[in-house]
Amino acid sequence: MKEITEMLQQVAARLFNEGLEMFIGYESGSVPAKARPYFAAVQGETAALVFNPFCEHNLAKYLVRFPNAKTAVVVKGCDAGAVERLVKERNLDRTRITVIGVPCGGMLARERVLAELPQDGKITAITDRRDAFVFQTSKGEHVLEKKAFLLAKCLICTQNNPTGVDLMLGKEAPPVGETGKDPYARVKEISALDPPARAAFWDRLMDRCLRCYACREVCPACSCTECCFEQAVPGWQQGAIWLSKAVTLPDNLHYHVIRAFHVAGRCTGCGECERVCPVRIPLMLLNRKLAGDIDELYGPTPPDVPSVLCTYATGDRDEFT
Amino acid sequence: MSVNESDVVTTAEGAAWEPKIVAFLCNWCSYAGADLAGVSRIKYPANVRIIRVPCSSRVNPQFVFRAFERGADGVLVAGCHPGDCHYVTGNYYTRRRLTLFKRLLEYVGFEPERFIVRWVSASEGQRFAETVKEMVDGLKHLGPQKRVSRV
Amino acid sequence: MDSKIIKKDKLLSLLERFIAGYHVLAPVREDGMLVYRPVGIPGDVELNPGRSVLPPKGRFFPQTEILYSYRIEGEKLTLEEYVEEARQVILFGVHPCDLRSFAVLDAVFTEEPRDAYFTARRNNTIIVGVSCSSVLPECFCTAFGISPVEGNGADIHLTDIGAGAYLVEVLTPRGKELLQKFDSLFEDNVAGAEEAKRAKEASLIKKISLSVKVNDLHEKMASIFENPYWEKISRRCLGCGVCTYVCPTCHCFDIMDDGAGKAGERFRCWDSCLFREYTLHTSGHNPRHALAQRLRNRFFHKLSYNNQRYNIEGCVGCGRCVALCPVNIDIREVIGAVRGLV
Amino acid sequence: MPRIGVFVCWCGSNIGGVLDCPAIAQEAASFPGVVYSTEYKYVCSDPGQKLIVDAVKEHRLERVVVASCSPRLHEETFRQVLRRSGLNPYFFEMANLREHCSWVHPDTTVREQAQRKAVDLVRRAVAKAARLEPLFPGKIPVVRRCLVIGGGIAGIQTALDVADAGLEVLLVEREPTIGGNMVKLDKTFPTLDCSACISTPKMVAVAQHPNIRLYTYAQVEEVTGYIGNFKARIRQKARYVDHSKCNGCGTCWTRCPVTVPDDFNLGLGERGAIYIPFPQAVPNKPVIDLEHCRRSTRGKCGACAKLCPTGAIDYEQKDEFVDVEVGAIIVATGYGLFPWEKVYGEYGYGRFRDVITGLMFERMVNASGPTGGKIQRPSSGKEPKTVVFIQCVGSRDEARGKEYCSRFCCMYTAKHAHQILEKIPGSEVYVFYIDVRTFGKGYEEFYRRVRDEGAVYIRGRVSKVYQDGSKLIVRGADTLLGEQVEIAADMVVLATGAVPAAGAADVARMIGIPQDKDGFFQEAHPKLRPVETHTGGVYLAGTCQGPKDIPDTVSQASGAAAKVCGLLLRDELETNPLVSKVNEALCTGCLACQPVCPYRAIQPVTITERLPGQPPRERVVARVNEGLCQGCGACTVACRAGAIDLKGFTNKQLIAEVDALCL
Amino acid sequence: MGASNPLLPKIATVVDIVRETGDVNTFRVVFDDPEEMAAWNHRPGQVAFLSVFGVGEATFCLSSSPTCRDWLEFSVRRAGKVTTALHELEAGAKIGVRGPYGNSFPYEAMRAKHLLVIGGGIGLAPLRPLVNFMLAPENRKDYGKVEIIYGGRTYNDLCYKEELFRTWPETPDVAVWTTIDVAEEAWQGHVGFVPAYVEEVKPTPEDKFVVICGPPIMIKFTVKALENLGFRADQIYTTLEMRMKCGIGKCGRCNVGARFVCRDGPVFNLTELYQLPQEY
Repeated sequence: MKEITEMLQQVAARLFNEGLEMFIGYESGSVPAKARPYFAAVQGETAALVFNPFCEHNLAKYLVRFPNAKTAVVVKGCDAGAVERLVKERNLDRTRITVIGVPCGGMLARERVLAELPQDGKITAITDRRDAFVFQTSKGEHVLEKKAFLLAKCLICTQNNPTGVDLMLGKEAPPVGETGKDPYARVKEISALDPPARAAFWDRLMDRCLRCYACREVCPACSCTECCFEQAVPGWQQGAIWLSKAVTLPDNLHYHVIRAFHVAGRCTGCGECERVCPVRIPLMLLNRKLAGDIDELYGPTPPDVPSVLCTYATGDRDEFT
Repeated sequence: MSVNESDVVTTAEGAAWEPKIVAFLCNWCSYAGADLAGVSRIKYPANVRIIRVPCSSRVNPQFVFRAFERGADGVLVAGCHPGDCHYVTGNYYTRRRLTLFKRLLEYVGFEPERFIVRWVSASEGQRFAETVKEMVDGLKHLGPQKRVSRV
Repeated sequence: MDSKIIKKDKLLSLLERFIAGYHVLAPVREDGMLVYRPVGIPGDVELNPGRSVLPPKGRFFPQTEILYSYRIEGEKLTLEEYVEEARQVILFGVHPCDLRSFAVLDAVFTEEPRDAYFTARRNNTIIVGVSCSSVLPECFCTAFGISPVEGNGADIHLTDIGAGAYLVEVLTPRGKELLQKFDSLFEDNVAGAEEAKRAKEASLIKKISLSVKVNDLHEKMASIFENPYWEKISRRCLGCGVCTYVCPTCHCFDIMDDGAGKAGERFRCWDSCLFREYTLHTSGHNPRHALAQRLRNRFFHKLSYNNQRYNIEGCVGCGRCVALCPVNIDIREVIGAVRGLV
Repeated sequence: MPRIGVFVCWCGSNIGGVLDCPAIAQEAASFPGVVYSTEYKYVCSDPGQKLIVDAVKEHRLERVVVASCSPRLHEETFRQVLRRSGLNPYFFEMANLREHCSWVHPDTTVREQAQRKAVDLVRRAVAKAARLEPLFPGKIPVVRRCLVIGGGIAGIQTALDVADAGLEVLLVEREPTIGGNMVKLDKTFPTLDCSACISTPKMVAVAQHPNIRLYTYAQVEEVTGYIGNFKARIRQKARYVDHSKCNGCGTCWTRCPVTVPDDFNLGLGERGAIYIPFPQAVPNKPVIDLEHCRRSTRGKCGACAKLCPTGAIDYEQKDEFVDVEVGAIIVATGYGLFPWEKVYGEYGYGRFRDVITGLMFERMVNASGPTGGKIQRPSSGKEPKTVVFIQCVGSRDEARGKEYCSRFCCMYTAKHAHQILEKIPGSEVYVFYIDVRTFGKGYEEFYRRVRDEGAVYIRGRVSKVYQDGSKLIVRGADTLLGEQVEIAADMVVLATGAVPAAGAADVARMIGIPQDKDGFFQEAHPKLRPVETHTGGVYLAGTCQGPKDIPDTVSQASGAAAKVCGLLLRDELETNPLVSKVNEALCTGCLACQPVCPYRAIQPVTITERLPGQPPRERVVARVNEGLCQGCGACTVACRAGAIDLKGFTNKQLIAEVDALCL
Repeated sequence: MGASNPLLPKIATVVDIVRETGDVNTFRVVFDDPEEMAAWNHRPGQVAFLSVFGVGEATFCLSSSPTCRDWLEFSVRRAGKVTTALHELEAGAKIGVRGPYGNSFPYEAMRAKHLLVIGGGIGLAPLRPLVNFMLAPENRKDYGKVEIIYGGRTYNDLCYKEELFRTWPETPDVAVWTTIDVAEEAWQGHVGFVPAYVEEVKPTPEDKFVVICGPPIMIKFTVKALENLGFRADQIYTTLEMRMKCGIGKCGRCNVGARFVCRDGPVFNLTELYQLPQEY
């Protein structure tokens, strides 16, 4: 990991020499085993850049905040699609962005890692040993098997090396995901329940939703200037109010079902929505359901079409006859 | 399908509960089909309330959810048969959107009978009437939709 | 006031009796998270809970609450208030930081003119505090002079003093009245309990991140308002409402109408100062249009304005926002940065 | 809330006999915004309309709701009433109490439910009315030129009518000559006048008309724009003969060394590689069929070029494109014949040379046709004595053909029978039919005459035709007598049904007009708007809309011409105000709306946006061309941000309708 | 809760609607309960909430004088959801009213002093109660001269025309200067922006308070003009507009720094404003 971190710092320094205005990467967090988005605006700020298995954030959406600056961004395999999506939908001017790819050996579940490491041990180095991460701490060396410590989304990952990048750092990472894992296994389990049981499953989760909108704010597919759920200035959109601000089960379900529908075919599967949810609603179960259905019904969408819902085939499956 | 005595849900006042269906019908085919049912004096249950839209592709899934939130027991969307859209391609988009949406609704726990999409042409008054009958029967079996009703 | 001891099994009996006679809200575990829920079975309750994902403030200030309904009949317009249910509520298992947060909320809601809804719920709730048994990495209550074992603000306070025993401190007449009914469950011999509590306090405080100090914060906040620091820290901020919704002292709300035509309801619901439309005027003018302004306002509210206005700190050091911020915006770092004048 | 007036109509006893209209009106009076509510026997009648006009004045009504019949019937009527009342006509909403309530719930057992439903329907209409906004049609200038696609009799007639009205016409025909199917016919039923004699003068008139520009051997490739302002691209296929030089002397086509089966004569005759389709072709100048031209197949010949006195032959000619602007389009692409060879095994799948189609018979019996008018068996050239006609080949056959009746086959078969009996003394004619349909003027009389002349009509289907020596054995059933019939025939003529002309689907897609389930173009209303399409400015003439005989075709062609004249003789057009509109502040420019628009009405534009605290920024947003938009609203759902809304069916209105119905 | 619930509006009836300009109406409102009407007391500069049930609640400054005991007046510009709904009401409609909230112009400190009123467009609405309070016969002797400088975009955008052109000018010791931004055919008066007009009129700062309200840009340049004329910041008062939901210092959103506009405002003098963050 040290190697990639150093490369990142060097690349950033070089890009600033070439006129870069903003470098979006990661720095170490304020608590152990945590990283966070980092924004270097000048040459002197590049030394804080890191890359380690806690860099789970998808940084792509931050690009939208710098519409006029020459910006570089660090992407993992699962983030690259987000840049592509944002470019495709004209949120970004690709020509002013340098996309820097990093090979990803999978991201670790922080809670599990902390439980494994000695409480007061300070992490000094992390090395990726293909099927395990080796942690050097002030209390010694610890080997964390990936199978046991990776985030669930990494265990079904098939794209841990980013594509479409301008610059790829380091060597291509070996596959992380376990082969033969069905990404839709949980979706299928839920689908197999009878309707009342499905309703109960979702009601319990949706009842928890705070409508803090973290899932939306972090989502690279939720790129509307103003979300339809809170068009605040009256008169805009002729005053249609889609959703009550009241936090009730019907409204929460409405919000999540429609959000999932709005990102249908556009979700890049980065899983950020699920990560940021403070009340642990497994939101990817909604996105994955749609992804599965789209795959089953319509297959891949041609690259020149904005999304699966912006096209059709006369022979599409008809479940309404 | 018939409703057994024991299945009849009653309201607090003791009257037999009747499901409420909101129907979005496209102006050119399905609304005309419902008109034809009228012209042909084809009887069907009085549970359906129709909203006219120019094309089934105007039906935002959020309208469907809205209806459930406001206490509808079932929602029907009807449009021209694929290929016959007055606006050439509108119902092809409807088909994609609402196929995914219906599957999603069912996935989050709605019974399939709650949300129905049908193709009803201007000449299919009978089919419209039958669709309503079927829906009413289905909904009577399910009982009132209380889950997302804010009423 | 007075102290007693209760054994763990008896504590469960006590809870059982609470449940029989009151509406009991208590921390339970749900999908690995701690949440306050109405409970029906004592065994569901976490007796040494740790940090709940949402603070218990929702008992007094629910996320969504109907204020009143309206009805128009002919020329007549009538309003009907929503009235809190008569049955008393026991809010069980509140940690000292959250107990302090009630005082912070009280300052806002019971300042004249009092908020009728908050006050009614507050008056109708008996609070059972519980000392912390563990410290999480984000905890820093001591910075605000809170002890993890003191029950200020509770009617009754429990401290696990080991060996299956809890020290019960009865702190208010209301607490006393409540426990009187269940006298048989307690033991009066409290010898050694106070010492055990102090020892616990000492060991907990040792673990709390003591680097956070706020003594010179107020003066320094004033001088740092116009500092590029706020723009820098806001770069990673998502502008979501996590920190405000999990904050035990955040009290902002919106008031909206629901219903069309002749009848409907007016309700209020939590709002967040980080949301763009929070201060957005109809004209499109937004006094805090930039995320940096909004984030700065939040930190100023917590660390300066609240104290200026109500003479009580707006932060209780519960660490929820630190733990749950998706991009690790850490109020302790902000305090540190301000004190070091960035 | 605007002041709303509600008018509940009894429609005599149609509504009033089932629903309690006064009670509905009374309940409606309590709906939000309603300041006046009444009922009346017939609101659509003159006094009923006056009731509205007066109430608008007296009660200062700002919105009007009529609860009566289907808006498909009377919406426009009442909009005009509002206009007369001084209100914006779009301040009107209807509740459909007749078709959707009283007529379908007439039973006394459901009276109460029906009444409740009626009240709900009125509440919905009131809720929408309260949110209606004034709409104003836009004005667009009109290009006074008409494009006619297809040069058959429909296209010819319509072009002549429009041109005679003083408007410019572009007539595009894909074959080398205009005339279509009609000029291939010999005589027309029931009057037996010579088809060519009545159609060729019209063809000549087209060619000579100062207002008509004729493009033969050409195709419309692309149509954009909207009513009054279409842009079309015409591909002029290379003829390899420069028609500006050619004087039509005929030397070339009589001396071409190549012979090719002649498609004008349906393969019954031959032509050269340079040819005119038939002697009276318009234009009367040849084209070269390069596929068969010896110069191109063998690399040497050039006979025509050597012979041509004017040097008109140009082997290097390329397809050319002409871009035109027109205000209206008349589609007259005609019909083709049902491809019976593919499905009808019992008639031999086309293997028997003596099984021919009605149109082949027309060419055969035509004096200028390949046989010079002699009826002969294609297999032997001998005169047939026994001829069997089989009706409804492809028509009225749901299983293998088309469900519909092709309308003209009964009559042309009767005419063919007559021609056989007339031209071949002693001949026998048998006609297998399902029903004989003779609805036109003089048709029944003609049919009787043919039967009187000796044609034997057998009601029943033919189950098999097979070759037995030189004879074709036709085996069928006589369902009237209930017995098997077997006829040894010399020739079998099939009355093949009509289907849309090849390429109709491409035309539909190109112009953006729907086809019905059989592929014929869909008219805007089967009864009241039979020559219009749902796309403004596009009209239909002739068999492209559905099978019809010549008089009907010509009538429709003149009808379409009248519509076009009505349109193009105006200076400006009013646009439909029920169109989509983009709120640019909300639009993110993702353009998810663009591909879903069937009318290509949405285009990206770059705007400069100024937001507080940020420098002005250029960005792309979607914009709707109101002239192109037809108001389907598909884009409004594609737009996640809700930045596009459809006027007259806004999100706000629809949400209010849902809410009102669920109350 | 009943009477002790400050969030519960009192039912009132719109008794009259005066069309001031194309998008401003003045609503005259009377509580249905005469006791409520009698108990109502507000000070010049205070605000109240009006409710259109089913639509929502919004804050408006009272534009009637505290000395008027028979009704309340609110001048409302049609802009958002609630204001649009208010504009669609007709006389007789039922609405909800709660308040009054906030501080007021320092009318006590203003005793024996002169007053300069500077308004632009609907900005005159919060100043009008102060003017009419001072001009009320029972108070007139307590106050000095009243000078009013008022401008609008066009003649049609001027509010309270009856008072502006008749009542006030005809009152002794009151001077009114009116201006419009762009020349109009029928307009005989001054043409130009308010700040420039202030410079022309040259009011003197001695023994005087200034109250000013209007579009932010007008306030900004008028204050510059006043400072050039020798006015001190603590002489100049204005009233802030912020989004509010509760009016009683609970809902949080109207804070400017540690101050809540609903409780500590809406009236501030410039000295105070200069100490607050520029977040209003």
